[in-house]
Amino acid sequence: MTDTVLQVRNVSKAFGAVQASDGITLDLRPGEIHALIGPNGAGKSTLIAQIAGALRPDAGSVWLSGQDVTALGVAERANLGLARSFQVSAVAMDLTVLQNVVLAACGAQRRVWRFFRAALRDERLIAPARAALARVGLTGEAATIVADLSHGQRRRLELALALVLEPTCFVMDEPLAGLGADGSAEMTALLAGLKAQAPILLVEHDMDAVFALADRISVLVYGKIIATGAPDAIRADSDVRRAYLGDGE
Amino acid sequence: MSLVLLLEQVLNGVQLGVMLFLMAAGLTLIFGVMGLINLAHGSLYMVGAFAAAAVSGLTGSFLLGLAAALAAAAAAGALVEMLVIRRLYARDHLDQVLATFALILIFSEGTRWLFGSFPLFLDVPTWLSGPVALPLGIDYPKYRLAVIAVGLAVAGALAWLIGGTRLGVQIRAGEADREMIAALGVDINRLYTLVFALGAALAGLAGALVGAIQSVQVGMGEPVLILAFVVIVIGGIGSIRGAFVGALLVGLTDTLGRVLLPVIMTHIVGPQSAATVGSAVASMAIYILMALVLLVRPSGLFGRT
Amino acid sequence: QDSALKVGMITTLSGGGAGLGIDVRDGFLLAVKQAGVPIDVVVEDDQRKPDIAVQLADKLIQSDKVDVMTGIIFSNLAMAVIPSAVAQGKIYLSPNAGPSQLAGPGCNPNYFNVAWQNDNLHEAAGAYANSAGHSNSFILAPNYPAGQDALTGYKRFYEGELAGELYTALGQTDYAAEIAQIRASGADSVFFFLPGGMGISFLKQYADSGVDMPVIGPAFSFDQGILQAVGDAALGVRNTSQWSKDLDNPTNAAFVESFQAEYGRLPSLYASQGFDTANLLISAMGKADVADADAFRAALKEADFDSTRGAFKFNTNQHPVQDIYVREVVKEGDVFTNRIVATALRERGDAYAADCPME
Amino acid sequence: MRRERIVNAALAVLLLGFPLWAYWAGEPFLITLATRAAILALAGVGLNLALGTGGLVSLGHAAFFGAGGYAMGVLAWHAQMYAPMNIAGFEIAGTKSMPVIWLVAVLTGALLASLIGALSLRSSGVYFIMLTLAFGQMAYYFAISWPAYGGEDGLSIYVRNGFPGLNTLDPIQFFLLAYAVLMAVIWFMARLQVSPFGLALAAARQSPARVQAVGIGVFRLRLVAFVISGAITALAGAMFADLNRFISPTMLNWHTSGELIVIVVLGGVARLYGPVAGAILLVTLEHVLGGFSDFWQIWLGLGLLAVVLFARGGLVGALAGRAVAHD
Amino acid sequence: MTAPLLDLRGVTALYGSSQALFGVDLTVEAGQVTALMGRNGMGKTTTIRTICRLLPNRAGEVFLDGHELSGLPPHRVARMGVGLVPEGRRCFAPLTVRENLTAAARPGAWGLDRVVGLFPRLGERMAQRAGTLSGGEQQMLAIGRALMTNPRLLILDEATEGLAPTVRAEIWQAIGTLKRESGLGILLVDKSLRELSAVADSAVILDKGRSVWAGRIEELSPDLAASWLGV
Ligand SMILES: Nc1ncnc2c1ncn2[C@@H]1O[C@H](COP(=O)(O)OP(=O)(O)OP(=O)(O)O)[C@@H](O)[C@H]1O
Ligand SMILES: Nc1ncnc2c1ncn2[C@@H]1O[C@H](COP(=O)(O)OP(=O)(O)OP(=O)(O)O)[C@@H](O)[C@H]1O
Ligand SMILES: [Mg+2]
Ligand SMILES: [Mg+2]
Repeated sequence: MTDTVLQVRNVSKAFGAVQASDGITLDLRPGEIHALIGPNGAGKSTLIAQIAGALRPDAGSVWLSGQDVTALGVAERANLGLARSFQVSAVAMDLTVLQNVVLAACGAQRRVWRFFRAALRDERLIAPARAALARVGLTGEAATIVADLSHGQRRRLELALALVLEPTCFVMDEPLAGLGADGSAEMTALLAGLKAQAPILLVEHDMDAVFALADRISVLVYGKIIATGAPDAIRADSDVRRAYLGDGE
Repeated sequence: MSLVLLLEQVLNGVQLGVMLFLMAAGLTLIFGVMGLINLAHGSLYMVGAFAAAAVSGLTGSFLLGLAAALAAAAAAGALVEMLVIRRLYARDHLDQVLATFALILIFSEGTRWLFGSFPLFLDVPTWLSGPVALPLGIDYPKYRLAVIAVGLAVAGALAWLIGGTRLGVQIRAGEADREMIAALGVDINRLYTLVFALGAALAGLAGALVGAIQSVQVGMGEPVLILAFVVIVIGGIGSIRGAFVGALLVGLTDTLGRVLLPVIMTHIVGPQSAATVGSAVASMAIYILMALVLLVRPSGLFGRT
Repeated sequence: QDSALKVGMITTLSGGGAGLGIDVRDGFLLAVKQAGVPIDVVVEDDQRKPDIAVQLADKLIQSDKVDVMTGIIFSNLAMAVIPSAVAQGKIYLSPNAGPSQLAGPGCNPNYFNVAWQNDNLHEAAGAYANSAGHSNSFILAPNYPAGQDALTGYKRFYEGELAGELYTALGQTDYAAEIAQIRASGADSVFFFLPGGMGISFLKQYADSGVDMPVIGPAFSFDQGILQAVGDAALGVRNTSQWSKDLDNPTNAAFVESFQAEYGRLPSLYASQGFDTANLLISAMGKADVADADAFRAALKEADFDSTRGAFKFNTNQHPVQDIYVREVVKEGDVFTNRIVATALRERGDAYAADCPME
Repeated sequence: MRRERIVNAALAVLLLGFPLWAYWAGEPFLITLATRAAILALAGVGLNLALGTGGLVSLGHAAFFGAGGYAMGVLAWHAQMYAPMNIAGFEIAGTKSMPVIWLVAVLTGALLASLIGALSLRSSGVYFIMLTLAFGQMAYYFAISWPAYGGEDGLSIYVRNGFPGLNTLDPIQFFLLAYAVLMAVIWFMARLQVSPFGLALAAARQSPARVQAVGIGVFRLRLVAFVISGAITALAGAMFADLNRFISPTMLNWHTSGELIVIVVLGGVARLYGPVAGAILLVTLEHVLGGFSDFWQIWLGLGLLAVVLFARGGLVGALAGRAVAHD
Repeated sequence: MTAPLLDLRGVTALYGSSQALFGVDLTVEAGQVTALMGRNGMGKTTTIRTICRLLPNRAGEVFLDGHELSGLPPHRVARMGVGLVPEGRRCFAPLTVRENLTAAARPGAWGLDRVVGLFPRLGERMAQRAGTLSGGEQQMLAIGRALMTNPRLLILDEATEGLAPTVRAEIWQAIGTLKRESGLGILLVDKSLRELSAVADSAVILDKGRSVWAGRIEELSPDLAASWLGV
């Protein structure tokens, strides 16, 4: 277990009577895409929120690159290399695409507490921002106000924001949600290339994408991991078929 | 201080609380349903009091005055909703704050223009005036007991309306998603006008009831507005139950603070300045209460997060 | 109209308290009209906000170049405007506010108070309490300087015991807790100073509570403008005032009649003060030119005019020396008004004059 | 944006030109009015950082405005009375020097804002509005019943405080001083808005979760903005007190907070020169309408309503068109 | 030939000043399912919003049973028999399941019992707040809520987004049942062509705010699908 990037140890979280996370243990290793699937309401988003630091677990701990980060907040974990994407796009709607990415660069380079120098004149911020936009194919939209983007473009921006952080791991909540067939295909290709840079913990309901991308899959049901393994093993697992995949697959 | 006096003061606190609830109920209803900060609530309260004073002055009947207060405030509310508020639902709180701040100016000076600058007369009707003897030798004004009764009735009626009727279900559905309830066939504009008029009528009722034992004058709504805000923020904005509990808490804190703090201060700063220091702290007591509640529960006692 | 004397009046004409300013203005303008002398009055509304009042004072002095200023109702506004106005050489005639700071060491040759020093009516109430045989008063006022002064003023002449002394919040509207304390205190009388709406609320609630010990207060809560709103609750209450509608002198009779004819309402205490202020000014105009400041001040100080309140003269600190009466609230037909029942203090100056360096 | 720059320049020139004309025409009172507008604009610029850029609708900025005012009042009063203050056993003399007073005002405002901000910023939306209102009212009631400095009556400072090299009693000199301070602060704000800090603050208004996720602590960000905002408003308060040579608890009343919001929204929320336009408009309206009728506030109210309903983006917005993010 | 249940002719629409629809033609027959297809941002949701009058159309006409809908407020359109299952479910979160269902109920064949018969899971959760339901349950609730208004035309916008495969299968099954048993006209937006093909009778494809293809679903060739839908 020495070379894990992200580790979740025995994490539990209850909302009233609902046990959303029930002693979850899970890890993410360098170079892999680890998919987390499970029925609606299984507790996937809740787990992501606990990994990112937006929710505090009732019990258990979260480790990032060998450091216990359970007590840290969202921003501090981001500074330690955790990049997260949201199930619903969370971007500054009235700013331009470039400003959004530059902002992420500010965060990544700890250049927030500067009050005088114009952010968009600072080459150290602009260069990585443009590079990230180029990778997701948004170079042409750099000056567009985010509110004017289409849904798919916003999902790409979401990804660019994570890229610019140069994280040690990605945690993504349904990055394909709401993308059309073509968009899904593009995004799948992007994600496949991304794992070389940093491993990805991926929550997704699109099984085509999951089986195409994942190196390992964990299945979460009612707050518990019921199976972890290679895609083929998961596809064959009868418990998983009953709880999630159904017989149509 | 004797125990009986203390008990009487607790009763006074409860009574003030119920009065505050009357003032706050309409405000929290409007906020809860429409997500609207209505700073002009105090103005509707004033409209109610003036209408009651004018009509009961003309007819000599307190009950007709109350009816006039309800009608005038509801009409003013409906008018304001249709002309102004309707355009503000989609705006942020800032625009709402400013527009309703402007409405305060218009209502206040408009009322002064109509009724002049001097306070109006509105008094407790004879059949409710004077004290009744309660157990333990407490003499308590009949009228205040009547206000408690009306307050409790309003609380019950609102709880029933919101929780137990189909109209209430639609109101709450509109609160959650205005566009969706319209797309399901509910005339949301009419519903909102109705709710706003109802909230305004409650403000008017409070203005008339409370006006009878206070002064009916321009600007009477403003201290009330702030108090009502404190009440609903403590209770959790939009919650009728929260408004009720918040009102009682504020009423008790204020009354007991006024009574006890000067006594307590005698031991701290000595008798000379105890009265002034105690009263100074007492005037801040409810704000301190509110700050404390919000520090522990950032969205009030019964608020949704 | 070049030779007209220019008066700048800053008073409260909108918002809460506007009624007082309107009465002062109307009383003042009535006197000017009756005298038919060349006086230009520039009236400005301070909205009861000190910063607006200061701004208006600057305007009157710098733009309108007025000779004399007057009009302010509230002490806190007076303190904002008067010290700097008189320092700039303007003559200020106060038709209402008389803060103690301006009566003692802070007195000024350019400052004349035509109404009263703030403590006067409270002192009279204390004196009256003695003569009425009260020996255990419960006293209350809002917790701000004027309120604290009021209780101090009452205690200056009052000789009995205090059953309780209470400060309420400024702007408070519910007095149930205070009334319960009064009832429990075993007092034989209540003195209160609660100006404006606070007094109306207190009196109505007091009357409704069934507590029936006698109440005394300064005229402010029982004056013409406010009485109709208090109604029966005020009937029989004794209050102290330097003026009353039924004061028996020809000036007052003429004033009451002409005011009613002009404006269609009974004059108030404030209207009488505005009227007297204007007449004081007019009397000085007949004796000296305003350009000659010393002579004009001397003419003012003579106070050679017929006051609605009878005998009137200035003390060394240029505050009134006058009689202060006790009035009782009565009903005349449908209208609540006051009737004089006694004189509380005769030729009363004020407690601060000794500290005033002027002679 | 080009258009907005032109509008801004026009406003700056108007605010400077009008009193210069008044000086030439011998109308000192109009200079005083312009000074009032400049100082209120300064307070608005402070509020605008929290309210516009940061999206923190504070109904309690009167507390900072008043704190600045009282910093001036207390220091000058002690100097005027030749009575040193006694703070925890230390004797501190008062002062009549504006730079020192300003420094104290800014520090007082910043301190108070960090206290109120630290407590209020834990909540959001209407709760934030109401918490700031509550803290503001606490300050107000405290000032009313605190007898040492005049309570409700306030304090008069008979002679305006001094500034090295200037005769501050001369209206035009005092105006120029206020104008210079305003322009300096606006310059600072212009830099701030496009700096990483300004960008992050604007983004935190629109999507706090995203700002957290890129490693920027939103609470700290907002707190710093709130403190800067409070400090600037306090500076304006000190100058306002000097303009009137008078302080009173009215400065702390929630109506003052409301008026500051009116200034910002009238002029244009989050626009650099919005508060300048708003202050000019408000002071003009007050002055012009006041002579119009006793009920002029009705017209003021109707005017405000018209701006909110029909001129979104305020005066600057109406003149300069849609706000496009900076640069 | 009788008029179709829903008929759009040359509909255009704007968001503020930016045009989103440039001319959409579309029909839905009673008792049939029409699939509305197109890539992201091509105007599917916008089309649906204009049908429901949540967005006014700039030009063109929308007929329901031969009645023009332009100019009506949304609640009138709903009362004429249009039931909407919106993108993102939009259940009334603070209300219970029962309250969600009764909020807009109108008399007709569909009542609580029949909805529960269709989605037994909702019956088990009648008193639970909608906000705490799982995504799939919320989707069922949104469909049930639309049915409670007893519509003649049911519109489902991305009714299976973010749902687990098992739940998805259940919903497809329910739509099939509805079509067969109730004679409703159904307009359907979904991204899975495979699953759509199994249930829809006809299809309309949108591209950049225009309807570029319409016909029987069987006639939609793989080539066409590839060029318009990118699959
Ligand atoms: N704040 C909350 N309060 C109460 N219950 C909650 C809260 N947040 C989540 N839950 C409950 O916890 C459970 C897990 O929710 P979560 O959002 O993690 O599911 P999920 O696996 O992400 O589902 P989906 O695939 O539908 O997004 C659900 O039953 C949900 O209702
Ligand atoms: N509220 C809005 N304001 C401005 N433009 C909008 C708005 N909503 C959608 N648009 C734009 O209108 C176009 C059509 O959007 P619409 O939501 O109808 O697409 P869709 O086909 O439903 O796509 P998706 O598959 O992503 O749901 C898009 O270009 C989108 O950017
Ligand atoms: Mg989820
Ligand atoms: Mg869509």
